[in-house]
Amino acid sequence: MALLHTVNKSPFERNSLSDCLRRAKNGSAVLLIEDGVYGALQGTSASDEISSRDGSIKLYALGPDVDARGLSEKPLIDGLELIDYAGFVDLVEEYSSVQSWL
Amino acid sequence: MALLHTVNKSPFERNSLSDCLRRAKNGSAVLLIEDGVYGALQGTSASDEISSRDGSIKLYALGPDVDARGLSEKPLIDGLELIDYAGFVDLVEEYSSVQSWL
Amino acid sequence: MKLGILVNEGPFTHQASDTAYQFTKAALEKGHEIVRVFFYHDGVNNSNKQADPPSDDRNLVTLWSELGQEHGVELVVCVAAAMRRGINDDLLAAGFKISGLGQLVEAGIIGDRLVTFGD
Amino acid sequence: MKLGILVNEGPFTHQASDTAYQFTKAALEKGHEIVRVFFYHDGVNNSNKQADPPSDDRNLVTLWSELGQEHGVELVVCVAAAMRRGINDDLLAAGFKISGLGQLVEAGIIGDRLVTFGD
Amino acid sequence: MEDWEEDEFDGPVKKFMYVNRKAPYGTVYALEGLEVVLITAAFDQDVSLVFIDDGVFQIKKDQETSGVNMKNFSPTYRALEGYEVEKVYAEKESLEARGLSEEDLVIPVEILSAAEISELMDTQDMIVSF
Amino acid sequence: MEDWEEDEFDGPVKKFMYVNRKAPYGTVYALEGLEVVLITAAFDQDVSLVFIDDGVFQIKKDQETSGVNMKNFSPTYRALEGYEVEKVYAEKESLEARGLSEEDLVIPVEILSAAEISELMDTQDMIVSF
Repeated sequence: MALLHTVNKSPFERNSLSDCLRRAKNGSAVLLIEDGVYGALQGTSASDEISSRDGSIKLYALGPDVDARGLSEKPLIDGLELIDYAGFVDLVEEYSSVQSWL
Repeated sequence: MALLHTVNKSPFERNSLSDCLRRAKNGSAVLLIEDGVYGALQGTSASDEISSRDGSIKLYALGPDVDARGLSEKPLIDGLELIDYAGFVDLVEEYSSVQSWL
Repeated sequence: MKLGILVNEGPFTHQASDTAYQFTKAALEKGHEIVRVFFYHDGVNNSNKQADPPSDDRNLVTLWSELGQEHGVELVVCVAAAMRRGINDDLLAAGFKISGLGQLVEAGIIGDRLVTFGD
Repeated sequence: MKLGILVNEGPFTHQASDTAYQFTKAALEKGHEIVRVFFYHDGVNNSNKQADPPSDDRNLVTLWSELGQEHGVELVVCVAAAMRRGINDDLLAAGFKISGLGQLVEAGIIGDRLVTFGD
Repeated sequence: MEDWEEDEFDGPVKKFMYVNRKAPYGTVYALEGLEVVLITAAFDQDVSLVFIDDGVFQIKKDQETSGVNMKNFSPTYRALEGYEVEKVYAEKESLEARGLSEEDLVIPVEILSAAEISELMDTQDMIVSF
Repeated sequence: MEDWEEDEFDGPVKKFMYVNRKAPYGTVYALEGLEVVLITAAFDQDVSLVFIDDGVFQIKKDQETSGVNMKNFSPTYRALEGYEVEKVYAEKESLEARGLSEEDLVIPVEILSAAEISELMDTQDMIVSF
């Protein structure tokens, strides 16, 4: 029983990534989608908070959203894995339930 | 030439109040409307930032929005003035231009 | 003072249209001139005459429509934003009209202030 | 796996409907069953057949409509949310139907997972 | 509310958790979310309702909406009991950050810590967040 | 774009500032906001375009949108020059907080400090924020 959390907003605009990280238990997964993928960038004012959970939770970002925003060449935080929509479906199957931090 | 800034989002959800306060010059006015009125509460995790500008900028909140959210009996930050829609119109006239921090 | 009003969100989902309506009404009551209310982005949905909220809730489409007709306020819906969202002349409530983005710019040029309401 | 999908925003303004569509398509391609796609809040605007975006942009209403018809996926628009926003049977694109909120709950009961897309 | 026949449905019972994270009136999510909660209860499901983040403002007492010309729907939360929705929680940390305490609320709720709410979330079949 | 006759309009020239604060693709504001900028320029107004906060992401280079099936509109920013929109600024602090520098951008812009942008804002007739 572990949850998949999705975050779809930029951590520079909203607090939903922080709100999620504060509640996500060890062993759960956080998937960054849409504008949430800005949270995957390394070396920003937001990256320390998410990096600090590396190892205790699994971090994913949706590749098509990373590409759309021109971030494919930028360094992403360590331990984060890029997936596509099919990988998103697999994560939904793998975890017991999904919480969307809208 | 001084601006009227409006903020319509909760400071606990979004960063627009911070974004506004960082740019609002001394002598300008900040009007909290809609969910922005939560920024008017005293004694919250967000109130220090806005309180620190008291005196250098003029702070207003839209009374009807304060009442709708059940905040009329709660202590609001010092120096903040409650206005109605007619007062909002007066502020628009008084300042040279309006920037909405959407 | 001559005011232009920009409404960027539809009715019900965000308070933007409510606030814009109350502001516009207050400005008219104070004797100011409303150059134009321009509906952009999802704001175009404020013109959909089929909106039928529960009877104990406000109907923003009707409120705008009446304000426009009673005070002769121009209510302009952006054509490009409206096409994207499936709003056309058949759906338009009384008092609204569809026109180009130039109408927003013109309101800014003619008006003394432009006030934006959005999400 | 049996999946319920909840779409809470309309087309174009937020990416929610795009992501929900791509997710649903990927799930179908993997052989999963989509119990139902339920459109709530501004999500009801995804069913407006009059949506006419520029020709070089995607048309989400058409995309959902085709997905629904080709794969027999139920596309249900919440009646209460739709009435508020002026969406009725006259505006409904092929493959969509209007029904009650109970259809969302039922999708949650029947499905193995419920995935929400919104703002 | 809508038409449905309670006795039409005879399926399994699942654990549904509704996570309310948004303030009322600024957006419609709180109001339309509440409608989903009431319908779910009518399906005899195991419903939990959680108020976290700005969602705790939904149950702030003294809401007076005549000035904004919107419907005050906060009394509807009192109807939850009649629908046998009894698992209603608010998060301690969210209340404190917003300067609120139990006396500020329009309905009695159980106050849980963030850690306790995370535990509860983990045991749900379906989580829907408004 | 839309139909209008440039020479129909013969009014005063005002200072319009468009403040872009939102990331592209997650919402439509960046795209529809750009359409307003182009129309304003066609009215021969004094247009300034400012990218602050997440708005700086609008002009990130290398946008590749085929995977999300959306239209990549970032090349349109290059058309600004053709419309004689020459006052294009990005905020230093916003870029730095997001790990971006001038080399990351799809168009040349003038980098200003937050204080300088505040000064500029103060001198405008009309400010529209998307």
